[in-house]
Amino acid sequence: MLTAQGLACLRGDRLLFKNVAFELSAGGLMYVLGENGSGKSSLLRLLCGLLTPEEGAVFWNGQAIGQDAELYQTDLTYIGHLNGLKDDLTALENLQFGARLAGNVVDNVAALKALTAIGVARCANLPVGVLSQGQKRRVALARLWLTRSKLWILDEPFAALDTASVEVLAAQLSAHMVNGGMTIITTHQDVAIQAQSTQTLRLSA
Amino acid sequence: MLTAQGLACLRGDRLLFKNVAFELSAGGLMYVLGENGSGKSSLLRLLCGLLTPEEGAVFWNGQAIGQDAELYQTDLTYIGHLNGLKDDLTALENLQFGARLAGNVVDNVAALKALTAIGVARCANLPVGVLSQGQKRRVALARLWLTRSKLWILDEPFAALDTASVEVLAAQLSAHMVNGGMTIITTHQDVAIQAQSTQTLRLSA
Amino acid sequence: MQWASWSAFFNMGGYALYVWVSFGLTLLCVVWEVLALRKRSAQALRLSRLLAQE
Amino acid sequence: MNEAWIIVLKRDLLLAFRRRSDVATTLFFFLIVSSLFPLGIGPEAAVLSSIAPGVLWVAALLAGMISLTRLFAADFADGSLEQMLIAPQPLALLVLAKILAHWIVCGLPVVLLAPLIGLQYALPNESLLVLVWSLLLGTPALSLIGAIGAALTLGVRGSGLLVALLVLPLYIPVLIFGAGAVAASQHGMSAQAHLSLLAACSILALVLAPLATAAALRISVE
Amino acid sequence: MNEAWIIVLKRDLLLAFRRRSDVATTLFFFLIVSSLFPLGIGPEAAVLSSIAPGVLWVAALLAGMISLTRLFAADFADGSLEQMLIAPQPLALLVLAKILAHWIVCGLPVVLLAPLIGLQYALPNESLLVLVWSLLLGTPALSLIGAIGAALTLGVRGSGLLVALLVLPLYIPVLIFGAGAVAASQHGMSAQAHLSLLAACSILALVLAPLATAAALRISVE
Amino acid sequence: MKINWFKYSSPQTFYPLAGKMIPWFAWLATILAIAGLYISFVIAPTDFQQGEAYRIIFVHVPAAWMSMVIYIVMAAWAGLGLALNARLSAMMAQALAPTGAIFTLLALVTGSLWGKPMWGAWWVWDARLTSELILLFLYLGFIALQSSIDDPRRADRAGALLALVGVVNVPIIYFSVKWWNTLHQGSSINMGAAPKMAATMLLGMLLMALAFWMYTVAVGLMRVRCIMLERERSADWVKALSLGAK
Ligand code: HEM
Ligand SMILES: Nc1ncnc2c1ncn2[C@@H]1O[C@H](COP(=O)(O)OP(=O)(O)OP(=O)(O)O)[C@@H](O)[C@H]1O
Ligand SMILES: Nc1ncnc2c1ncn2[C@@H]1O[C@H](COP(=O)(O)OP(=O)(O)OP(=O)(O)O)[C@@H](O)[C@H]1O
Ligand SMILES: [Mg+2]
Ligand SMILES: [Mg+2]
Repeated sequence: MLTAQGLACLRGDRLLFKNVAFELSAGGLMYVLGENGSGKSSLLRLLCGLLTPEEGAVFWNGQAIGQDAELYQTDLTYIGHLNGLKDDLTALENLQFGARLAGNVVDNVAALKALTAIGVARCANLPVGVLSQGQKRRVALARLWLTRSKLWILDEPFAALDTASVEVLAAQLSAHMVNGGMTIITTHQDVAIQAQSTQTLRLSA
Repeated sequence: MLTAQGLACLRGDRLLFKNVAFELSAGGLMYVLGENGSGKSSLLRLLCGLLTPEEGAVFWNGQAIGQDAELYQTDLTYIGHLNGLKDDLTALENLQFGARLAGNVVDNVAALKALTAIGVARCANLPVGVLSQGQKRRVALARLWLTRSKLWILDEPFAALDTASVEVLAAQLSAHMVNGGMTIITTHQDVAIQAQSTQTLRLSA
Repeated sequence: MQWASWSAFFNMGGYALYVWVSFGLTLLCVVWEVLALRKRSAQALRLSRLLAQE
Repeated sequence: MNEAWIIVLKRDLLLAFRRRSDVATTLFFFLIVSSLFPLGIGPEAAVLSSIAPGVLWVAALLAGMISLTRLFAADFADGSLEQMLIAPQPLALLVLAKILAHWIVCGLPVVLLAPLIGLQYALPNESLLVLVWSLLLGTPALSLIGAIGAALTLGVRGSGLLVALLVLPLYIPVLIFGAGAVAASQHGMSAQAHLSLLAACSILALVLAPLATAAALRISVE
Repeated sequence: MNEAWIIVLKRDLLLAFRRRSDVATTLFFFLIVSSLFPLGIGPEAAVLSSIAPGVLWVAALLAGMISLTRLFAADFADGSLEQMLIAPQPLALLVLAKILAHWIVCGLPVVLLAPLIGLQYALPNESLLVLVWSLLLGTPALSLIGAIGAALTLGVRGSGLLVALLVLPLYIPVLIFGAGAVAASQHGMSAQAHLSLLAACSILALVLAPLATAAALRISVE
Repeated sequence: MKINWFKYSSPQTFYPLAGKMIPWFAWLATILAIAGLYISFVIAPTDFQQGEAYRIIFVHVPAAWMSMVIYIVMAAWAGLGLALNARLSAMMAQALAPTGAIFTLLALVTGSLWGKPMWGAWWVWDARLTSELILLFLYLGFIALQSSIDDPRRADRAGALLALVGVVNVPIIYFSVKWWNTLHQGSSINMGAAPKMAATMLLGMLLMALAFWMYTVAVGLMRVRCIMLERERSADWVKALSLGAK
């Protein structure tokens, strides 16, 4: 269970938000909505431990996330605005290294299956640098088919995807929640995702 | 008037498309649609003269675009996947440099007005590096309020924008077409844009 | 004829090491280049055969 | 003044000013390289001053090159380069502006700092003057030639070292004439001939390099 | 073996070997830089061999440093760095793996090639041996210290200037001991003391640098 | 629409043609080399100054000559490719570079092997030696640049541009290096001091140089065939060819 208490975030001399609090339990989905620049990405990075909150704290199963960072990070998959892919490695290699770094054991077959699931199997052996914007994004998202972590934090996963891929991804997210996973997501698009419980956090600039 | 004849594009050893031909006249809007990786961005770069077509040619007012490149480029505004912004310069500086490079005379007031129009006036004096994804995109798009060129070529301008900004941008595009401008656009989202004539080019992977 | 005997020939007036290494190295480069190219060509053909059979 | 090349020049200078650390790194590098030899070789003035022209010139050359590897890389990555390519202005002119900015930021400080280091090497006064002149005439050629290499290796992995591999051999004439000028003045000869040759190199580079660089950029962005 | 640091090491090595020319490029760069000095200074063997320690060490430093300044820049720009930061493994270990990969690709080849270039500079045999030892002991320190600088100068913060000025001087002791070791052996003295100091530098750097680098990375990414 | 015949059909038609030419050049090279070696080891007399070591000249000089000739030819092909957008020319340039680099390396190594007994040093910073070393760097730069660009079209054009820039610079480099060496105290031994070459020696060197030249043509054609196969991997004619080759 992920709990946030009285979070405040200061960027430069701007207070992006304060007193943000929520609780997300197994099977729960949380949308973080708001205009551009309202602090959605900052909140997500804060929940990952990439940023330190100005005030407040984040707890994972009752324990502050900074306390046993490795434990929390095993349970966490974060995909931000940036894809985290190396232009010179192939899609397959990128996916494998990415997943292994996050602690998942992944062989060639599993990785290829993930790429197939999101429809970029044809690009498996191309260096990522030559792929199109949307294909790159899909290679990054393929990690969601390999990870076994409970909490997924996704920053605008649908941006740059074509409509077919949006549906595939939405289905995978729904499946994750059915299996008791949790997802925190930001998006500017309307996409239907099933979850055991859904909540919305709206940030205003 | 922009005319394309028998365009073919080869990337690596893949033929992305061939025999692409169209005509776009004043007040016309053209959507380029297709899945991720079908070659939309490549087509747009080809129309800008950034890529050389494997076969075929592009004509601006009856003249091949390579023939008098400067003439064509005066009439052209292209905004691609990349924003073309410098992280270390402020939004205002970036906008001014960008517009002036494209041959528009721009003072502080005009630039600030453009930033206001697309709703990032508050960030005018922040270095672009600290802005959010959507804000960066908006700073790049603000050039559309400053340019006087006839032909706009935009690669997924709506990606990462919040709904309010999408509407503002759509309105600006509509106004451009009303004034006899032309726009070529790729997008994965459904956005209503008015134009004197609308056509769709669909690329299949 | 310059050489009194084969051993005189191989001895190269005491400069055997330098002379023979020079010529030997040249020969080695030539042979290596030709063999490497043969291998490269065969490999390219094998690969496109795989592609063709796909 | 709204000519595109002035815009580019201004922008690059402003950027350099914002990122002062890059400039400092170049200068610092020049200082380290040229101070190392006195430390390693010992304080004999005769030996030091005999190697001074070569060491100072090589140090200047390397310092310029280190920063050069990134001349177009950032523009390429963030998309500004595309915009320059489709600007309604001759690309070669814009390229020249970028090179000029690079020289002002990385070349000029080295030229100004060099006499100070020359003193450390016990160079006589007239040689110091020749040193400054030679650097002033020669470093533009270095920036110009280097730009070709930077443009060719754009977007290529390991491009830093590759630029060096491509560009350093082409630098050799400039190095020889430059160091030669200083050495000649040390031996009481006239440095005139060397300096003229340096200037000739720079002028030739000025004519050819922007065109070659522009062509290379078009190739790299494809 | 699925430890995260091995993954990082493997990935970086793969990235380097993807273009086999990368390693070769380091070598040629080293070769070219060390050929520049004779061109600037002149062909007399006696002078050349007296500057050889300095030249070879500076060339090694450069070969490492050019690529080092960008050690984390690419990871930062493409988001891999974020992923390393939230990997369930100590960051310092991952950082160490990255540094190790860098050293294997850029440091080791230089160590192995150095004696050949020493020959061109007419270094005596025992000095060649000392040269190899000094590079072997010293270059890891260069990579480690450089990593701190590379991490600190990431991102947009303007603090880079100060940092560059703080980190670069740390190179100086390594260079002095390294070049000193070779020079000592040239003059028939024992290089033992210098080599021990070099090793000490490397060990100190090994202990402190990964931690400092990890901390710097966390700050840069915030 | 105009179809560039040269651009599209050339590799396909050139591949078998090159295949037919290779044996001819290979045989020519072998015969010339045998004749050249016969002259260099059997007919040519011992040099009274340098003893037998001078026989290195029969590989050293031809290799040095070829290293320079190949660079010029390579640049010419590259320039042609850039000007006409002809892929075959660019491939020829790419095919020649490694052979040129090998000859340069051979000239350097055999020169060193000659220098050790003659001068007592493996290396001196003489003008000619130095400019040959720089030539090696130029070759390596060309090869490294081409091999680090994935897209063949871009690699061709980037390489061509570099080769052309190099051609402008080679004479400048050559003369500057020469001047550099004469200005500083010259090296104590002058290579030109070799005795007036007898006609037989000249003949031997010429024969060997011709043999190297024919060899270069043969190897260049072999390599260009490999490059065609690799680049046109998915083209129909290559597929048909590879199936036919069993
Ligand atoms: C690493 C060492 C050496 C290198 C790189 C080298 C390079 C060259 C080159 C590039 C040429 C052709 C120059 C031209 O035709 O203009 C050449 C020719 C020649 N070299 Fe060397 N050389 C080396 C060592 C030596 C040594 C040690 C000797 C003899 C003591 C020697 C004797 C000659 C002679 C006799 C020629 C023919 C001269 C002529 O055709 O005018 N070289 N060498
Ligand atoms: N060297 C190469 N080898 C093979 N394929 C390549 C190469 N370079 C580019 N491609 C392919 O070209 C296509 C580029 O497509 P482009 O970027 O134009 O797509 P797009 O339609 O804009 O897609 P998106 O919607 O994702 O932006 C990709 O499918 C990519 O895989
Ligand atoms: N140093 C700073 N000074 C002032 N404001 C800053 C600074 N750093 C960041 N900001 C502001 O913080 C906000 C960052 O927002 P964030 O990236 O979290 O937005 P977001 O909600 O994800 O937006 P988007 O939908 O565009 O991705 C921006 O408004 C930015 O202007
Ligand atoms: Mg965001
Ligand atoms: Mg696209």
